Amino acid sequence: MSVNNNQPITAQLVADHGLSEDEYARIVDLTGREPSFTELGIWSAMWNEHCSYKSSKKWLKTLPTEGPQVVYGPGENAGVVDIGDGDVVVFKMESHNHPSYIEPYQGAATGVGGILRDVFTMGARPIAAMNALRFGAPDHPKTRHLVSGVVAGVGGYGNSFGVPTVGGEVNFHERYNGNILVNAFAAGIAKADAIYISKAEGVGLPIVYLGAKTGRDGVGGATMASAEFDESIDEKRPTVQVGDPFTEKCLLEACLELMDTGAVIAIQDMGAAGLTCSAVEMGAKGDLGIRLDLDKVPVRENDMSAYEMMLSESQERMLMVLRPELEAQAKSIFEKWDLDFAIIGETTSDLRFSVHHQDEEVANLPIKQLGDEAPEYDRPWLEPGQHSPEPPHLFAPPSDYNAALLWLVGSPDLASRQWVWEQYDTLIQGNTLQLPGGNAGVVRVEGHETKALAFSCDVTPRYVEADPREGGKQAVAECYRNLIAAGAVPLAATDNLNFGNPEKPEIMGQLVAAISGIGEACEALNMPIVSGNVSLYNETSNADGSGDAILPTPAIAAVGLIEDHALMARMDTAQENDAIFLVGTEATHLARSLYQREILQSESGPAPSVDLLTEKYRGEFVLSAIRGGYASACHDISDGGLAVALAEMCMASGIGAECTIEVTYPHAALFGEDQSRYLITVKDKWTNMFAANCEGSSVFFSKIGHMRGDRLIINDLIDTPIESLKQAHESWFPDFMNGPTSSSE
Amino acid sequence: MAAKSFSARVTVTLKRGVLDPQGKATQSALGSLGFEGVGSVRQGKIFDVELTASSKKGAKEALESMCEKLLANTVIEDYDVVVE
Amino acid sequence: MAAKSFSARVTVTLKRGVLDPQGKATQSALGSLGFEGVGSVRQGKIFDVELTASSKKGAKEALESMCEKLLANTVIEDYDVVVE
Amino acid sequence: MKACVVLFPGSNRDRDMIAALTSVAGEPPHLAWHKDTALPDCDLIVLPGGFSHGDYLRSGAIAARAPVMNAVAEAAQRGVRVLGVCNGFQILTEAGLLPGALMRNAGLKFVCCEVLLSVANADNPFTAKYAQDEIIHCPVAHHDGNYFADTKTLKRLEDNGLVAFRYAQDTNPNGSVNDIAGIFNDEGNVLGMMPHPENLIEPAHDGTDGRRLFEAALNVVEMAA
Ligand SMILES: Nc1ncnc2c1ncn2[C@@H]1O[C@H](COP(=O)(O)OP(=O)(O)O)[C@@H](O)[C@H]1O
Ligand SMILES: [Mg+2]
Repeated sequence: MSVNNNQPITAQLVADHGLSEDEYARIVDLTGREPSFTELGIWSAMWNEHCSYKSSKKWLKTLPTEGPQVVYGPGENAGVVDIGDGDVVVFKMESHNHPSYIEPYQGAATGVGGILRDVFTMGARPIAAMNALRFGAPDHPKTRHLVSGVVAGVGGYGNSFGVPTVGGEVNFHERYNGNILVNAFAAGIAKADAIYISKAEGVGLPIVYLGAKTGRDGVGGATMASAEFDESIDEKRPTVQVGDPFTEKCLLEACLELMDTGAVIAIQDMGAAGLTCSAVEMGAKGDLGIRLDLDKVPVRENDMSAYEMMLSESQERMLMVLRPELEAQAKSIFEKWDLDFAIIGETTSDLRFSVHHQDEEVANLPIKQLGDEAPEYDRPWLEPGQHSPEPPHLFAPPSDYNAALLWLVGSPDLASRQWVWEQYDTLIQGNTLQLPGGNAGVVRVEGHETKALAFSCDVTPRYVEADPREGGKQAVAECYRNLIAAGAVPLAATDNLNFGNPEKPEIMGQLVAAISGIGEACEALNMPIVSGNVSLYNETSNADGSGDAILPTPAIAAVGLIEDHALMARMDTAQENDAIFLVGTEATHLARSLYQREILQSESGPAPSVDLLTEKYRGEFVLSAIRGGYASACHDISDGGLAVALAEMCMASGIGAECTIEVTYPHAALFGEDQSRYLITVKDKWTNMFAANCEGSSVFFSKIGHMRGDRLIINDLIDTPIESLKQAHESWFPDFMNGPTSSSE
Repeated sequence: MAAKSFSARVTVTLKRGVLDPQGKATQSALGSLGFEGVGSVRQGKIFDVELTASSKKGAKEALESMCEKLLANTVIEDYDVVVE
Repeated sequence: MAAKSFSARVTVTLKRGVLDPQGKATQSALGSLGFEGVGSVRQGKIFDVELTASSKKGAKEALESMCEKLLANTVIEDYDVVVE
Repeated sequence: MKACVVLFPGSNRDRDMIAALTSVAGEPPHLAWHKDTALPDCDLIVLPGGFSHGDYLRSGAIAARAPVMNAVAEAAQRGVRVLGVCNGFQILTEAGLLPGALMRNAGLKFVCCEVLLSVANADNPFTAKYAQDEIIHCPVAHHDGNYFADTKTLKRLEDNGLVAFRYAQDTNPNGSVNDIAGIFNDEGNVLGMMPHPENLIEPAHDGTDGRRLFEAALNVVEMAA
């Protein structure tokens, strides 16, 4: 054995496990004695920020999580939402930030693997994936290496597993220089009556280990995910895990086959803190004890200690409670797929978590306390400060509007992401109706004539930085808008809250305010949060001990339902001579816009605010217009404002536009990022009827022009060939990635 | 100093303990093909590099630096350089 | 005959004349990293195999047969077996 | 005519293929498992796309040595039509049922995009429903689609009309020699191709150009709706 279980527990050892003195005192109290070394590992894994949500739990509880459509909200491996006809959609988003910074390919790959497992553990076949990525400044020496590795890793895993990647986000900002974010989303479809959860039921039933063998991968990984980065990063390297998408694909097929036999009572994937977390969770949720015999665990390395086996984060593994009479049948399925199947323990009635290894009981702990009594902190927090309004006249207009627009559409945050998503299989399964690059990814519901699901993920970190509450609202609202613009009814959302060190009151304040904004928006827009993930301590520590936090980044992903995909909307289908309508009013808000950042080189002022009633009202109007068949194309207005949205629509449709808009402050009207606005193109013959509809429902609108020609023309301000816009839009990413290889480390 | 030509082989292998799905798949395929007695297979990479350098030592140093910067992923891989 | 354990390294390289996109890309990446004098890079694979066999010769023969049957694609690759 | 789809662990466009064949033939295909030693009676054997055995050794290498491949080879010998798409093409070359090899894409990256294909030989049971030199569009999605063959083999392919499809109008996504996207064996009853006609079957796929390949291969007379 590499580490003796009788090793004395020193203060240093406790600290190395990321436990505070108070926490340790509580552990001794709950254990009833000093913990053994293995027990210390188990406590630390369960009480880790990553598993216990000890800093965020209090606030997460305030999020709206219920609704008639919600079958299972937070607390399960993934959220489950009813889509009618006996079908449910199962989805979640999760971060793999730190591992991806250390080893971009494998970090991103195993992130995708983990989220796919969360979805199929519940009995759903994954049908769509997205990835939200934030990197440092493009000119930072590490950025290109990280982009290249992360994108290859996301693709490497998802493509081989066989799930279409239908959307995502990529942002660049210097505040991610030392801490990139890799948030992966997956969704699957299942029958409502065939959902599996982790709550064990029944005493004396076999606990079965499924999937790949256990190695020393990522021992201490969950601890790492919650620690700030510092110079000792090199020593943490061996904790990187390698993904095996092939094994995961076999595991998917084997699990779905297994579930069909009725052999599964409860099932849980082994994610962070592997065997420990999954076993404790199954027992604690079911009010049962668990006894494990580690000598039965399939291992791929010699001399593994109990500690290592309990904390290993080897990928592609599951734990389940089996109906014993179906053991032979269950086993034969796993043999068919060449996967391990081993009975490694049983459920008990004594509410103890008892772990045996080489004739020794290496742990015996109260399972409920392990699972449920993790400390919960009400960390001090500071209400974020408010910026005073910055009216448009405070912002310099561009010297050349055409140049400004060209610059914007070719800037790092707005340039086409085709370089990224061409590395992802977007078509596999044959159900993809809208690829990345549109408003939302759209996938047909297999076996259903007309139904489809739309997916989007969004957050604008620069807004959240300026105003965490408005920024949180805006993330939900933009997601809502993207789904609406595809013709989908938003159903529910998942969140991935990426923040800095919560022990700092100002960071905790960002988290608290963002959650409150998210909650408010989800409530108003009827998009309950059904699953999520929190990633804290995203900071790089400096020599003097201070830390630089990332931009606060609460990513939101949501799913919408399209009842009839013949009536969905796209942004690339506008036709020559279609009239263009703006739903919403003239823009005036330039603070925190991309115009401010890219053209004026500054980031200041308040974020644009979202009026949730207006958001909902306009959203419902746009949806009804799409469903009424009026919209030949539709696009929401977001980063870069009206001019960029028009340019995107023209580029996608391959047609120019001639527009006349009302302008009080031209640069604000063109580039302002006021919220809750859409562009809709309408066949010329229906414009009067459409305008009458707008008036009838008293939504603010204006007819701003027509799709025609091969140039984008707006008043006397913009007159640019679509070809030039396309050139700028499409060349930035490949040029950036093909540029001179910088020394990566 | 005049530059000379050298042939070198760089061998990159996975660090001990790192999962090797390639090796695993290959091992089990060998088993299915009826090869017996194969205890383990670990897969690695080689780079055969032709380069000019002022000396053998210089060539080796350059190659080591290439490994650190590009050829090996030192988070999960070890490397070895042999200059002929 | 008692079976003994052997460690072997199988090296698989692309045949001369077969284009090596990975090697070429690596070479150009080395160039952009500022490494000078790299004339060519060819990429190959190794398999470190632990196996039991009755003799060193038997081990080598078994490995050669593994190469023919699986480890190398002899349409485009050559192989070499070294038993320790 | 009846089709049979051969499944390997790691196949992942099998469901797409089954759906396509079902849609064209009006009935689902037979299924065979990589460990099977015999195939059900059928007129078209299809090896679908994916990452069989993770493609860990070389794409298609391990699958090509699966027990079922003896049965596939034997059927091909008898003149049964065999279609390998993407990973299926890689498996057929690794198994020696088609010449050459599929190497890493010249760009070294996985690529999923739409390409244009020209039908290089329409005088074949698989391509009979296309016009000679017709240009169709078709998606690709692969990491190892860079077709390579030695000069002699290449000459034989070209001289005997064994190139089935070529990437057209500068859409070669992987660096394949002579823009080769798909090839026949000498007898013309085995076709391997990198692009995915099974993802181009119904209007929702944004085109139905892939349908005709299956209609021809299955001797479906009527163009199904
Ligand atoms: N990492 C990625 N993977 C897949 N698709 C992406 C990725 N990043 C961006 N996209 C796609 O590119 C398009 C533009 O992204 P973004 O500007 O964030 O969209 P929006 O402003 O509509 O939210 C979207 O369709 C999005 O799904
Ligand atoms: Mg967005």
